[in-house]
Amino acid sequence: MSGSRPWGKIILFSSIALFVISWLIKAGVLSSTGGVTDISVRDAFFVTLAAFLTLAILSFLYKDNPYYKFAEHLFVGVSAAYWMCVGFWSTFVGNFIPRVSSTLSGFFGVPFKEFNVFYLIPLILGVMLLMRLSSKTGWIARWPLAFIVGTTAGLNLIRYLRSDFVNQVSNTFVPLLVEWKGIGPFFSGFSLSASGQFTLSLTNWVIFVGTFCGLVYFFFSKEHKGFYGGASRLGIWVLMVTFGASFGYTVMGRVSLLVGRLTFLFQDWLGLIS
Amino acid sequence: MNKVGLLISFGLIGAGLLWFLIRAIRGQEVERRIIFVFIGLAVAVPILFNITFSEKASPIVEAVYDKIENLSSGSKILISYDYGPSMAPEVEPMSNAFLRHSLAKGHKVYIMGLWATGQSLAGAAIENIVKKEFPEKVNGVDYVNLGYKAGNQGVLNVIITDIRKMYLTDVAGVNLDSMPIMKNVKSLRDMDLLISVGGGLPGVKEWVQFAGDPGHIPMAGGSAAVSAPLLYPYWPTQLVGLLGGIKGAAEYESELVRNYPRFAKMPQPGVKMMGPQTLAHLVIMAFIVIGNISYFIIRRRQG
Amino acid sequence: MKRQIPLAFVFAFAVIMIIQYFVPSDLSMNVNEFLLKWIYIIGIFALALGIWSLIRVSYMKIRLKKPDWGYSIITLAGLFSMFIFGFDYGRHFFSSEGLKNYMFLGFFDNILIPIQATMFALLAFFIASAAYRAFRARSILATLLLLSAMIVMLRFNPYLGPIGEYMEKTASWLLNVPNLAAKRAIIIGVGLGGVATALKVMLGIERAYLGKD
Amino acid sequence: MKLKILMLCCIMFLGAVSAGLAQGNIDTSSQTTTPTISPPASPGNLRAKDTPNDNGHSITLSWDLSSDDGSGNKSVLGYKIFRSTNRDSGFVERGVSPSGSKEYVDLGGASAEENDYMPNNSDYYYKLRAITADSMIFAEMAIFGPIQTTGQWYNTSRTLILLFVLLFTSLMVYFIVKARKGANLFVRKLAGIEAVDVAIGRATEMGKPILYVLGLGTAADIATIASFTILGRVAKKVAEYQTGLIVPCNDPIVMTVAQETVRASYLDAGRPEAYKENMVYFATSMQFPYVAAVNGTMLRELPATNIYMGKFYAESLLLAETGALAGSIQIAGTDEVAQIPFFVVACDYTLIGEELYAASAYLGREPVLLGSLKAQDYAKAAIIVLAIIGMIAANFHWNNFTEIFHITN
Repeated sequence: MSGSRPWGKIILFSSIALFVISWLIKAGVLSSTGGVTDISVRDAFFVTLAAFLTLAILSFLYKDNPYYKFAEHLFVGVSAAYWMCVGFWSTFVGNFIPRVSSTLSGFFGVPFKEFNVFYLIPLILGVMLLMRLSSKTGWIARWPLAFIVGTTAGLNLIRYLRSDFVNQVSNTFVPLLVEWKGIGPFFSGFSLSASGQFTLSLTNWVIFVGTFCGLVYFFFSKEHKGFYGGASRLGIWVLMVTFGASFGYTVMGRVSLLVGRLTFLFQDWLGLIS
Repeated sequence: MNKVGLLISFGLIGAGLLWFLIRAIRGQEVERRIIFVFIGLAVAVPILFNITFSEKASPIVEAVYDKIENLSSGSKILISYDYGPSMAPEVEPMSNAFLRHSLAKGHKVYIMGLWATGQSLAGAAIENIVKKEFPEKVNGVDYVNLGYKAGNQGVLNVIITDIRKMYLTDVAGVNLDSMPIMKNVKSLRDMDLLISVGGGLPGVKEWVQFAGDPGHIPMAGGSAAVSAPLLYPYWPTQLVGLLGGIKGAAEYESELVRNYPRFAKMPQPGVKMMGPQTLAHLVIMAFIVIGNISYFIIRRRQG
Repeated sequence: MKRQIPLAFVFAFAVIMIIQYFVPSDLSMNVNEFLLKWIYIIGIFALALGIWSLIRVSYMKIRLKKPDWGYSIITLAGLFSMFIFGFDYGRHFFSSEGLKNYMFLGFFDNILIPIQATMFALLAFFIASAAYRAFRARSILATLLLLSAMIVMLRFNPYLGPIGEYMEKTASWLLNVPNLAAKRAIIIGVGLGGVATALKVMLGIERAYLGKD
Repeated sequence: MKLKILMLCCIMFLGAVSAGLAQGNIDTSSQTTTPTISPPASPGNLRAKDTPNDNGHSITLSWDLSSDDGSGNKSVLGYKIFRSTNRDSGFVERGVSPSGSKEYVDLGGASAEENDYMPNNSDYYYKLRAITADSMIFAEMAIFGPIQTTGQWYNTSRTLILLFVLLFTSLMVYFIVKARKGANLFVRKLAGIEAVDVAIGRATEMGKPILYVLGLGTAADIATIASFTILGRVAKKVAEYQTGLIVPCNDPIVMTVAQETVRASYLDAGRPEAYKENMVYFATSMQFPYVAAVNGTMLRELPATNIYMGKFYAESLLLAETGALAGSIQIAGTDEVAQIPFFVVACDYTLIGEELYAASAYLGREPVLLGSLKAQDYAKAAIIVLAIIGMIAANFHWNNFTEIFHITN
């Protein structure tokens, strides 16, 4: 908003004017289609607000500008408070209060369950965390941190081992010669169709070799030379092919999101399409 | 209108791309804002002017269409609604298209679901499509909604030998034996075609494994784009054909509109969604090509 | 004292959680449930710390009149108005309780949701500019990336005829076969690295997160 | 004449007979529209046992199929399971098992607050009913009981996991001890990590800050913990070079930990006075508002280098493209498989999956950390061997082997 002050002001005033006009027209349209005027005015305000914020974010594509900054800062403030409120009501009031105090439960209007001394521990740990605000007592905050990190490290250790390790390893247990009943039957049933024995076997081979080379690529303590070098190079090739394919595949989903946003602008706000 | 819009937007976008291609050959890079404008246009113009592409059905989609088309009128087709609301935008166009096609061709349609959420979606389809567009069709004679039964593929295990072991009534509680449509229908084996529309578990794969394959019943499917690649290997031996994602739906809708004048005005959500998708993909690919051209030209100049 | 006790905590609770996995009894189930609930409750206090940090950074910006300080007022305004709506407990401003407050929901539906959806939709533009910038045949790796992306994207070209069908098959093969292999290799690696890191944390070898002194 | 009378008699007789038959026909057809199902044979040999490997509150029932289930007159639709705490009365329906099934797990609630609370160590009685299409026609099996539920102290179905935990831990401890003794361990180069030092130098020359993004993970995510270690190294270098550092956080606990980490690094570098609390700040804990804030920061502060390490979701490309727009050098690392392609495309260097974990060890060059890398490599080699054995087993249908790795519970 520095260099071209007059232009900036003109744009600002015209966008405020446009906002008001849009609000009024929208309110008129909504109430004419049979709504209570009060609610129409409110709904029209919110639709217009949503539309202008959408445009403000899209303006980021041109360059960083005051409208984007406005939307961004508003977004940050509102979202931080949103999480705090949700966390307070659902976790603190919903889970914690009914276990520690009947008076507070009454105050917040949640049914008191029964006093449970174990629920005082997170309270203490939480207060310890708040000690961080003072530089003298800050080190106490490490206790709750250590509790969280320790608990979840144990949890994650098992989770990684089970779902990423054992399950994936057992998934590699596929026959390299599908439905093997000897050489004769294998070749007599030879076909190149997608569900044929030969194609399925070939697929399993490709998956095995791909996984093998990929794992070799992740060897850290071996120099990638000779056999390791070849295998790890093949491994990174497979990775790259995969990344390209995933990238290309995701385009569809992202375009759908934009379609949804533009449909909101054209349909819900401007009413250009039905 | 559609043709003119298509021509103008194609002309504009094409001319723009050509201009940047020429610039690329001169060794100039494209600024990213230009790319943004093109993507914006490629998505916005088809939405605003309702530009659609006539999708040419790929063989795997065409196979499903031909199967329903070539069955003699009065054949029995079962459509299973194996999806919920979150997946509906992608696969509902498919089940709707199957439903319309089967009824228009005069087949008897049996509707069921392996997903609890499928039952209400199927109910909505009957209200909005069957009752409005096919008022002459009679419930219990031309179509029946069997509804949802819990048990996933276990349900298939049972109804492949006897439907009445799972379903004694339809979804409204009417005894199946009182319905003309259920006469001479004992099990899934009496169906002429099974269609599962879904994308999760259970879905098309379970239908193939537990019904189509063991019962030697022709089986077709519609699936969300995410899981479609996993189903391709079943075609053409275990699946008659498959609709994958919104693109498959669009191809089927196009085929239907082309051959049935009565559907000229039917909503085509699949085709509609494909307009922005096709243009955006073309624009991105064009820019990749342009980028590579300018890259090689700059490199040759430098080196 | 300042480091030993936290490290002992980490080890003890990690071991408890691991043992808990192998013990199916009621006691073990309760331990699991309690510990995880505690983390959520501590999370609320942490969120308060976060909000405090946000307020302080914004306030410092305003007080020191740093560039763009005016926008920090908007952050604080959004924050406090959402707080007032969200903590309104049926006795102050509006008739319904906190999370069902009309303005709270209105802000959520008409500020958070549209901005969120639009930020997400920006990806449609960025995916295009990233493709233009990065998909160049600079090296073998870049070429592989480029080719496989192009093959998959060609699905959406209605004018390819028979080539399109071939491309479609290649694309689905790419997404099925090499994709599965590469993902499996990455996931096994991540699984091992994760287990190793968790062990290092447990044993106190990796402790950057505890700070010093 | 006689013949005529005979014929008349014959016709009358036939008419009577056919009328009679017709009468009979009507009767039988009315019977087929409302078929009466004959009661099925009762299922046999009801057994019950405490469900293994759980905390109790559950009984597993098994039985032999009714002879009318799938064979005989095929009238059985399924089996209803009833439970009571009393042998003679108070049986409550617990569930239905479809025809052809021989087992049912009766799962009760574990605490008194749940509806179907099933306390441990008390007596239960069961009975089983084979049901048909007609709810009035069924066959019941004798009552079984009493049986008690108990919680176990070890889940035998998880032994394989326990084995792996012990094996991997000892492997790691072994290599760490070996590394401590001074064995020289080779570690291959990681381009992304080599780039970090160069990037910090470049930032110093340009007089611009470094942006470090820890991602959306919580302090509990392993990727975030690895990222803390890398942040520690980066912060130390930054402190030595006297470059600026910006660390916007998404999670308040991550923020707290990151503040500790960065402060410690400044202390290590001998410049505690240069540490400012505001270097590490909380943006907001929602995904896209956070991205909006970080994107804004990138375009306003124009950092020389952006480092993204940790857990990332859809925002990966939003961040990386904006960073590219700002002209920053970008180094990324994540274990989130779906996001790696976007970082690979949009960043200058990307640590793929496990490389992120290796980076923290590599940066430190401490023998203990390198020892763990060695252990990981051995584990990977073991996996390859296991996979080969598994595939051979699958080929020749050695199901005993493949079943070991099939953990269901």
